Amino acid sequence: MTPELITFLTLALISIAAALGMLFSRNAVYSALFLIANFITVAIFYLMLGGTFIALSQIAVYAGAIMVLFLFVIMLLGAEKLGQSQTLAWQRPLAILLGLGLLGELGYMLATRPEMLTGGGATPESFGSPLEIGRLLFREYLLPFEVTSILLLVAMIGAIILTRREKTRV
Amino acid sequence: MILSEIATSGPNFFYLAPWLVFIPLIGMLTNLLIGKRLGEKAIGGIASTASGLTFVVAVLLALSLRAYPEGTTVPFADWITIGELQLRWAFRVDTLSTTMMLVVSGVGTLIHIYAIGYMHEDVRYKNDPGRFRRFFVYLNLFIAAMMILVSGDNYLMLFVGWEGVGLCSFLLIGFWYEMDTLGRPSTANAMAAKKAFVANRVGDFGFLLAVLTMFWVFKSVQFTDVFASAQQIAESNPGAILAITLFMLLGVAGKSAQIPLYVWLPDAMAGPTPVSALIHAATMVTAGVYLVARTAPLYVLVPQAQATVALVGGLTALFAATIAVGQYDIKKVLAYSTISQLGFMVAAVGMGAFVAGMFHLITHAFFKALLFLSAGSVILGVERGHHHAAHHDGHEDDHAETFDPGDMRNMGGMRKTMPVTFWLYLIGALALAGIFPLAGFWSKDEILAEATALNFTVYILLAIAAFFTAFYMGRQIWMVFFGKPRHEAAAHAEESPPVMTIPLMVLAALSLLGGALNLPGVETLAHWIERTFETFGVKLHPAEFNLNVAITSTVLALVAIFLSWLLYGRKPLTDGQPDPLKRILGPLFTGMENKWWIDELYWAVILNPYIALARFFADVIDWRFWHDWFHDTVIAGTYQWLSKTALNVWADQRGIDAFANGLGNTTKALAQRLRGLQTGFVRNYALSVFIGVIVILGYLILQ
Amino acid sequence: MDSVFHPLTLVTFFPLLGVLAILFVKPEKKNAHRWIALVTSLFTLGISLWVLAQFDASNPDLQLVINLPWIQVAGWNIHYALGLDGLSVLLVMLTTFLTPISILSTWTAIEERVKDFMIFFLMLEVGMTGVFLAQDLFLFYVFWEFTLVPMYFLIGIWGGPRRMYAAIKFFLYTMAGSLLMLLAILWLGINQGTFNVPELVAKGGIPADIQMWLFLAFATAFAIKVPMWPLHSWLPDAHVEAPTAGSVILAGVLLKMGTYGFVRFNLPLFPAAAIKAAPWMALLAVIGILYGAAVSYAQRDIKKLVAYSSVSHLGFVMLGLFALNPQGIQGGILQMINHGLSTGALFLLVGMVYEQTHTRDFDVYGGLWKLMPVYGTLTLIVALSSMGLPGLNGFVGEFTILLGAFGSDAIGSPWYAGFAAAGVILAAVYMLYMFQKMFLGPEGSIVAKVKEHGHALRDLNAREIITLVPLLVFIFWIGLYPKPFFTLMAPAVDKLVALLQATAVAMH
Amino acid sequence: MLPVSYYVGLSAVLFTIGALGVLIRRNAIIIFMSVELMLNAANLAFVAFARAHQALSGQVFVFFVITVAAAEVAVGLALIVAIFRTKHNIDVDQLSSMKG
Repeated sequence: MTPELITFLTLALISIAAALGMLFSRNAVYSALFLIANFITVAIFYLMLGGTFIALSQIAVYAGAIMVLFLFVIMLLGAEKLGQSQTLAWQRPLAILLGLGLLGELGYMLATRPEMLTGGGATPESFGSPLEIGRLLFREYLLPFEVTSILLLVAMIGAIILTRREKTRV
Repeated sequence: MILSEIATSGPNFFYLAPWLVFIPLIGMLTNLLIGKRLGEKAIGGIASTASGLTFVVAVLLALSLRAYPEGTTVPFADWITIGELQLRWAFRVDTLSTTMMLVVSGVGTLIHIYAIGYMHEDVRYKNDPGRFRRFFVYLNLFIAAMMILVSGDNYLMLFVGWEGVGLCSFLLIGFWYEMDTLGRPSTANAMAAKKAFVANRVGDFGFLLAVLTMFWVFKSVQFTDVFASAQQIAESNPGAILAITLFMLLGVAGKSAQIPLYVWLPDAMAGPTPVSALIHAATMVTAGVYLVARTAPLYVLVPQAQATVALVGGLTALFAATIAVGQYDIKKVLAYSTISQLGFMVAAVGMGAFVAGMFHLITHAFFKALLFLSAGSVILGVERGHHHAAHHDGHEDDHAETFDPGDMRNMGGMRKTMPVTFWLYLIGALALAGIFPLAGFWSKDEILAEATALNFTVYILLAIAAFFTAFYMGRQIWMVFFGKPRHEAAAHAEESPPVMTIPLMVLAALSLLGGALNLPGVETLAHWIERTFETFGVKLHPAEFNLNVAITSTVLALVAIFLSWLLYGRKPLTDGQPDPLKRILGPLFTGMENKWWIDELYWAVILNPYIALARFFADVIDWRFWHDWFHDTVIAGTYQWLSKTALNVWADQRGIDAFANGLGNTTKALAQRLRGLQTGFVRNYALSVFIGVIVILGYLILQ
Repeated sequence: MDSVFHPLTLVTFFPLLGVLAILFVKPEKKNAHRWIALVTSLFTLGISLWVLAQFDASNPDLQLVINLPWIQVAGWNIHYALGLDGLSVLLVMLTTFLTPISILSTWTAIEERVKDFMIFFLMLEVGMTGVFLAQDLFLFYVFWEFTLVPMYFLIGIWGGPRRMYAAIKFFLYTMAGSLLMLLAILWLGINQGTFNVPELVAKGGIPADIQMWLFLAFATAFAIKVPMWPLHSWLPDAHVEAPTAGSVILAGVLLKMGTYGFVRFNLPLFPAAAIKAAPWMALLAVIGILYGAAVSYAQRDIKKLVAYSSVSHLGFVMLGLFALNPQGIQGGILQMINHGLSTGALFLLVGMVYEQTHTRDFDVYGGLWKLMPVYGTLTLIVALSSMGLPGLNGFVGEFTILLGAFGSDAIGSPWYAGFAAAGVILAAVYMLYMFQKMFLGPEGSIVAKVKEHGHALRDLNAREIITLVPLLVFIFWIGLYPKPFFTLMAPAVDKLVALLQATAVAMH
Repeated sequence: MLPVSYYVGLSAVLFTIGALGVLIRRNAIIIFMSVELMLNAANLAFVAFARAHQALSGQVFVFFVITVAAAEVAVGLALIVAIFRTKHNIDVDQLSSMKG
């Protein structure tokens, strides 16, 4: 057992536990907190895989901004818990069955096609550094990058318009 | 082609020719634009000055012609230039045109001055003093148009003036457009104006055809070009010249009020009296005479045309004279007399006695203007008397209701109330009647003398007409000035102010002495005008004084006057008494009184049918048949039938619809079953997506 | 970029800039819309003057040509081709000149949906200018049909009580005629391999019998637009129902598109057919002149009278064009301008009094001259111009047309011109009738009726006089000194006549 | 480094959990969070493969996914807020007005 493997297994365990915690929490606030934990573990995985910049983005954007937004909305709506409802009770077992099916399929694929999963050797020091990513973003992916800025602008305007209260009504 | 370039020595004012038109136009624009702020005196002054200056220019041109008698053309600007059509604004100055300029601007100026006094009162009687300015604007415009007419160097420019004066005539006849001649609200004056314009337009139509023919025959409508090749064309294409001259006769008939288009002139008396004098007696109506004289080089080539023109003139002279006998309105008598005298002139220029015609044109301008203006003075005098009487008697309610100040039956004995006017009128009447030695005697006699030599039929017609002339003038004098007043208005009539009578005196002097212009043996005018005709190669018939003719016509005139004395002078008319002539002539007199029903005839034969035809075209053919029936019923209806019945019911509903409906119904049934899938629960949808993912993954694995 | 700033492109499409500006202004700001439209149209007028300055009058060929490939699919050889020559230069000027005047006339007359009105009006100007400039048959057809749309709405939205009927009739009538023309255009494009007009003219060589069919197809479209008797039935409806500015443009420019079509396409493209058809076209023209004049006289509605007078006047234009000699064609083209000025002014004048009285029935009018002296005088001048008084513009056109027709070899007989000249008498009859009914005589009942509503009839105000004065200037200018106008078109007309004469010689 | 399959396996597990969340939970916000989890799982696979193939493009893609996710969250949450305003509920089972 290498230290790397130990770290991986520990973090994987935490990560899965957090995901399951999110799935089963009754209170939406807890779900959100579990999800943050999951995101942080995933960020550490990124670091292990050489994605320094991505890891930082993950922490800042996902764990920071996005989840804070979730929490805000949950608090704002006061909708931590929902009442009882039996509308689609039959879907739960079916869903679990299907989930297991999916896992089975994926596991089968992992097991049967090792050729696509060969690990790479050592990587240069600069791999995944902000410098490299930046070079790629501003050269090869300049247009998509700019498009994302417009996308964000549009999303912002959309969000404002959707949540704006009609003055005349209230 | 310019006939002769402007010479280099001697007094030469030819370059002033364009100012003949510009001066009156400047006067007109001044009054039009700033006249609102000026008083009546200033307005009248400006207009009269403009007219007077025009006269001065005309005199200067005449002086220049003494040095250069062959005349000249003064080009001003290009007008219409297309291919062979080369028209320009250019002024023809020669003895013939200058004679007309002198008459028009000379008489015109006197009438301008007279009008200052006349219109001052007229606009007040008719309660619209603001209209004073309008009158002088029109009058100056008229002078300008008339100058274009007489000074143009081509037929089309002449036509511009020709229609221009027609327009002024229209405007001035309709000057009091909201009333009739008695001042009652009516469209009568407006109708008279329209009648004049339309009758003139008929003549213009003839003129236009003449010009069109001329262009394609001569390839030019310029006087000098046309006359230069006239001889040559007459040999190769005599029919064309006959056509041109006859078409032109129609124009002459319109403008100079000859049969068959004379009917507008009597109605034109609806205009204020100075207008009747200036336009409808002295100047505009003589344009036709000028036109024939101008076109002499063509007329002399076609004797048939000459004979026709002379005959039309002679018949008109006689016909109008008979009608004049039966009229009661002082101006109507003069109007028919004008038509008759125009007939004399047209007959004269028609048969080739161009100098005699022009001579009579000039003298007629003097004495007819005098007569009309004096008649205006009489009418205003009666009007004043009427006001006076109405105020005295205090019955103002019947004032201006049906009282006609121009009706001779309301007059009588005015020799005493209006002495100056009486004497002036008498001079005019004697001149018109052709009594020795007044102007009318010389000119009329010259025509008659020429007629005996050139066309005896016409001589007979004219001689009878001359007899009638003396008779109706005698009748008028006796009725108006002698006897006792038949209406209190005539009894209280007042003399006119000097601003009116002084121009009259000048005209009277001219009527007395005008004969001196062309005395037999001296023949100043003949030698003057001859030069122009010689330039164009027209040999004038040498005028001879014919003593027999002179004595015959004088005797006829005296007999006529004596007859009129017998009927009207010896035993003056009393109020309400029918005309004594009626007893003698019976139905003939009724015919004269009713103008031989020519107006009614025209209405029945031309106007009413045209109106009916126009209505028929408009209402039945164009609207009900073509617009409503053909378009809306046939085209639109067929389309609607096609779309609604044929296509909609048969093809569409029973064919295509049935198929389409079946298709729709099947789809609907199918949809009814499929809609169950759409539960509306988002998680259901997610589930189906998830199933899809698993199935696809499974497929990929098993592949 | 050169194509965008090409003078002809600019003069054609500049009004769209105004449309764009109007789109950005709220509908309530009526005055802003009016000003934008007016300023735009004045700018367009300025551009057209600039174009005029670049135009070389002595050159008989097309000038300022722009020719760019447009639709080049499957052997279709369609170009965006604009050009200017002596036949069209005056009509372009007339269009850009009448548009601002019409817009000015709507200042108080149009109060509803001003924004839409101005948009349609400026679009109409684009279409009209395009029609006169297009040198590609297909492009021409596009512009030709494009003018229908704004006019349809102008009549249909702002018109009188029967506006929908009139608008639909106008649309369908002209559309139906245009379809035949479209077929002929397609035939030409396919068989001659080009839609370019000068190229088609240069190529020639269409067999005589086919020429006649193509001539008729084009002539149908144009004759409806002119309108020639007996295809005039849409005109009174459209004129009576259209708002004043619409009538002005309709009479002033749209009708000229028909007569222009004859000069631009029928004569040079199918010269042999034109020579053969000339007597028949002249016959229809003369019937139109007399019939239009007679029917005018019998109208009780002022606008209808003016509308029918257009039938008569356009008859003169057609007569002149089919004289096929320089005098006739030049007179015809000048008469198009004259009719645009005189009849345009008449419609403006009728609209001005209608705004106050809300009736066009003759019988209630009378004696207006006393109350409205300026209005009366201006109407008189315009009416005189319309009836062809020498010294005013109408006469110059009518005289040259009659002169051309009288001696025309193609028409072959002076009788046509003789009868047409009688139309001059009839014109005086109906015009004076109108003038007398409205202005002379005692006061009509409308005067009292307007007074009952609390405001007396007023004379023209400064804006209305400004609207009319430019027209009057040209009425006098053309009447007294038409030389500059003839000079502009003479070389192009001479070239056309030379072509026709060559054809005539070849035919004999 | 560890074999990529480890990471991919973890990614698969996380993805399945996320998918189950979408299918099982009724709370719209939690569904939304589950979607984020699925995105995250996918990102993890991306980064792992990027490392395995020495291709930095994978990381760039993750960057874009994060950006899009941010936009999506902003709009999605706004939608939830808007729905809550009108329905006063964020139970997706109560929202079935689109039923056919």
